[in-house]
Amino acid sequence: MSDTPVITRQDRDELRRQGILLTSIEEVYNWGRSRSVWPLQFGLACCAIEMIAASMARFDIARFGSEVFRPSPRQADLLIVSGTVTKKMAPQVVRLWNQMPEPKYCIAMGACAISGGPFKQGYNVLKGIDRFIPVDIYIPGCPPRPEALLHGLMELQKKMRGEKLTGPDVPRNKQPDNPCEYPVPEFGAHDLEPAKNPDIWQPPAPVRPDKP
Amino acid sequence: METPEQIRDRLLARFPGATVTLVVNPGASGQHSLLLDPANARAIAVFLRDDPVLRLDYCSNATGVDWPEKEIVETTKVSVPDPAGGAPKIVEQKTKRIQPGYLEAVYHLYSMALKTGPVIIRLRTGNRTDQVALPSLTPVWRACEFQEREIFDLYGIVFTDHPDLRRILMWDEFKDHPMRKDYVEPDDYEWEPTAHDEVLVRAKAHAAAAAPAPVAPPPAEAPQP
Amino acid sequence: MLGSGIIQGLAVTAKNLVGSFHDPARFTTTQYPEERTKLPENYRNFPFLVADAANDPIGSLRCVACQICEKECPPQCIYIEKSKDKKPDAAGKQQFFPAVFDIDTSVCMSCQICVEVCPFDAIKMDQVFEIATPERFNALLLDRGQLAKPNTYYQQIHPTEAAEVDARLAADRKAGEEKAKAAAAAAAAKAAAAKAAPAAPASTAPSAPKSPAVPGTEAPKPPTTA
Amino acid sequence: MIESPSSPLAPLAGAHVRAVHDAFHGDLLEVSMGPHHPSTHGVFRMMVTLDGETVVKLKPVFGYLHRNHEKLGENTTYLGSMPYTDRLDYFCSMTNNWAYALAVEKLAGQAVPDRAEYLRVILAELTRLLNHTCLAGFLLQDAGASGTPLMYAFREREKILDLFESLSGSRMMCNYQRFGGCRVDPTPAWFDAARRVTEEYPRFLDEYEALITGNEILMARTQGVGRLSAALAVSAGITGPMLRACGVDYDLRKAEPYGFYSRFEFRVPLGDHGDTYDRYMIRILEMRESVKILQQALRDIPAGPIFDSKAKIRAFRPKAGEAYGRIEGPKGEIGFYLISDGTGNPYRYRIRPPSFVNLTVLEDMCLGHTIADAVIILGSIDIVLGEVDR
Repeated sequence: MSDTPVITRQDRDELRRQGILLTSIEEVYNWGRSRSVWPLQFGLACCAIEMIAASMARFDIARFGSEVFRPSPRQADLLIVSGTVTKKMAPQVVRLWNQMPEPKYCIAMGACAISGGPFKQGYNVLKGIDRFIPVDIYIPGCPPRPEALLHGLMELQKKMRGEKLTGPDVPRNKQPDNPCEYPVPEFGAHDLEPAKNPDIWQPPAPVRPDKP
Repeated sequence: METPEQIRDRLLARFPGATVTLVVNPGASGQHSLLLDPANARAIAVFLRDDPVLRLDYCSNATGVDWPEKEIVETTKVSVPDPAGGAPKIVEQKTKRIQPGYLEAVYHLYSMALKTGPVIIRLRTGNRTDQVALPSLTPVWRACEFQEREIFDLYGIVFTDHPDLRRILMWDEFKDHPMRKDYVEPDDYEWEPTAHDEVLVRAKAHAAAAAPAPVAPPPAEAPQP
Repeated sequence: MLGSGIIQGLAVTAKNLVGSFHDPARFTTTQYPEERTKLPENYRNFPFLVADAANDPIGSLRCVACQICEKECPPQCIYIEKSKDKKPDAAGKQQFFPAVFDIDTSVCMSCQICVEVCPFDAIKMDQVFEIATPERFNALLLDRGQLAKPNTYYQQIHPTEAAEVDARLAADRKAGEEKAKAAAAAAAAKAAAAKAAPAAPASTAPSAPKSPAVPGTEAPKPPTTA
Repeated sequence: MIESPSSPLAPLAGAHVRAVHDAFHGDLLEVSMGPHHPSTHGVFRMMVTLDGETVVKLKPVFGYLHRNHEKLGENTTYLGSMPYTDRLDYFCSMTNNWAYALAVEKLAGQAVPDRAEYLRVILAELTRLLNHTCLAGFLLQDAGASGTPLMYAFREREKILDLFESLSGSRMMCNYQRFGGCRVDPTPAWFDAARRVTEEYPRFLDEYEALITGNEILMARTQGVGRLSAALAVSAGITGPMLRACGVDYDLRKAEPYGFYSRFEFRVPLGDHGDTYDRYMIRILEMRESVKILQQALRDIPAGPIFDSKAKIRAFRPKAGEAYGRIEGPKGEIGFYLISDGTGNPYRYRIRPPSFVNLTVLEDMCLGHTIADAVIILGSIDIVLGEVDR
């Protein structure tokens, strides 16, 4: 299959305007997936309350097809890391992530899940869940409003709709070297061992223009 | 309700061998406390709980405090040597002494029956390394059960006769006592976008620790910019 | 009767279900992307920097890089670098400005302490919350350019507060100008006195009335020392 | 396949089940519930030893949300800890703020203006409404009433959160109290909105009670489940609605009236069985009392400053000393123990977390009950992990 499709998205949109519905398996597949993202019922801290609020009547995440919070990771597509991940909790989060079937996605909700947030100086706080599992969407805020979570979910849906079924830029879950299982850290004498997964956590060096 | 002084006097009368010291709180709250000696602490606690006047049946808060060893340079300004007949002179005398460190357990006691309180009692360990045992007050007040476990976890005070003394907040394999003042945090620093001075220092230290060979020369220079 | 409690409960549910079709009080859902709840004026999410001129936000920041917010920020998510040179602020006063002003939104906890401690009303809380992003390392650090927003925007999102701030700033500016004027007058009087002194020590009194004419030329000078 | 071994007339099915049970009896099963478990209210973990379905041993495991709050508090300024207290018990940021402000005010000997005291009472009682409402929803969720009661609870929660948001700027993390007063003066429109919410709240409570209180399933699940004796409750330092459900009359608002609580007329509801149903009912009754306090406070609030003019926001350095301040939070007694050494940071910053201490008796309450009851007993304690683990 060539990289440049014969019929582009613009063509398709134009045809749709003319009343001809043309679609591809890819589009139908992604449409179906993106509109029934089942999150894992998994709350960690303060943001979890806003996540629950998002699933309640006022914000109603059901309008996005994501109201089915699954208690079991085996039935979930989306891990919303909602709150501070402590070092004591990190192995469990990675284990849950490993148990989720591909294709799976991860939203880091709130400052703590992204980087440790306000608690980042704490000795038991993991400075960002992306040290151990790949994160698709980051929602900053402390905590983000439920609307912000919905916005993050829409961003995720957008990302899912843009995914290719074939070709070199297929999503993570279709890449041949995708590790379905990520290494679970273990409790050490002073810290987690390892403290990060270097395969997915490659931060840039902190730089300051004048003082390198 | 009795003042801490009255309680102290009564305790001293009741427990002749015990040492009970009043620790004066200079702050605005005026919550003075009683320092008990560990040997008699359990008996005194039972007395405080059952005494009909005090009836301190409720231990609200139990916590640890770390007082590390510190060098105190005392400038005793008030030393007033009186030259014979002359006006008193104020001379500054500097005395250096090392105050030994200790760990402290503080209990805030109230009476639910009489709705009075607080009576604050403190226990101190011998030092911060090997004499860290204190009698557990969990048999007296069940409320101390988890709080003493927490003190054990975070401060390293070993409570003898505690029914279930394990780490509570950190994992069992953990070795340190993180709430102590001299606790060194693990180096899990990789990246932080705000380039504060301490951030850069830590980044440098982390890079040095992560890759000792190539970054070995730079740590020689002072990291503080 | 056994079961009456359950039936009663079901009646409540039924009432709410039916009610949600005609009673707006019972229909609570906000259809978010299309319909938005009006954010209250006080709502805060992340800080932004107030700029006086809408056409040149970075150049007209109120911030004078005093770094108080950086020190007070509980999670240490602000990073400021003071400029080496000074430039005039809105009042024409020579001030430092932030050469670098970064806020790490991946750490910020929206506590508003930076706003409270800022003596210059230069940092305020923004209300934009739709900032979810797939980017980790580049998108979450807001720099000076992203943070600078004009005062008109501030007036738009926090109208009451902005009006107070504007009034206060105007009053301050006026007081400052008057003070500067007075200081200039005093300085001029002194200068005139000094000038007059060597010439004719006795004629200091006549030279004093001359001074009010001078400030116009000398006014910009005193504030540089302030 | 289970077949009755002899004639169908004999009542043997039961005997057969009995035999199967006896064969397994004595084999204890250890189950780890949590830290990821839908009914543990966050990342709480219980190591439960079961005999059949009966709990014979239960050990709570903490620390999965240990965010080192106390260490951070010792490394930051007095003011800097205030937003962190919001994140302790993230349902009740206003009362956490108040407890901390109270402790610091005790430490520094600061006065609070009258209007601020009234505001604190108003906000604390709104928080109590909010917390108890959510608890009632979550408790029912734990009992198996999936969704519906929680939806009702969160519908009301949003109304109170709107009040908090329009006042303090944030739905959950209010960061509103300051040492010596409050941060923002509410507008008359805010008071109108607060009055409206207060007026409507009894209607919601009636609706909620009609929905669930008389429900036979709820009664069967909760009455007589998780009994706690008054003596044990006092010894174990249980506070808040849990203590009062055992019949112990100890409410700090009455016992040690902080703020302006002595000015308001309200009653302290007490239970007499100390079981899960009592704990649920105490909260419903407390909400009705809170509405009464709110009505009085909103009626009587005086005009005036909300912040003590002598108080300092920046460079706040109380002189050396220590103070323990506590208030009656919605979950129980929340206290702050501060030691100052005269610098800008507290030397020791300790939080007395109510739900952490309340968990002391979890095992005592669960023993002999089934594992499903353990879930609902845990729900009735009303824990929030941010506060349990800090």
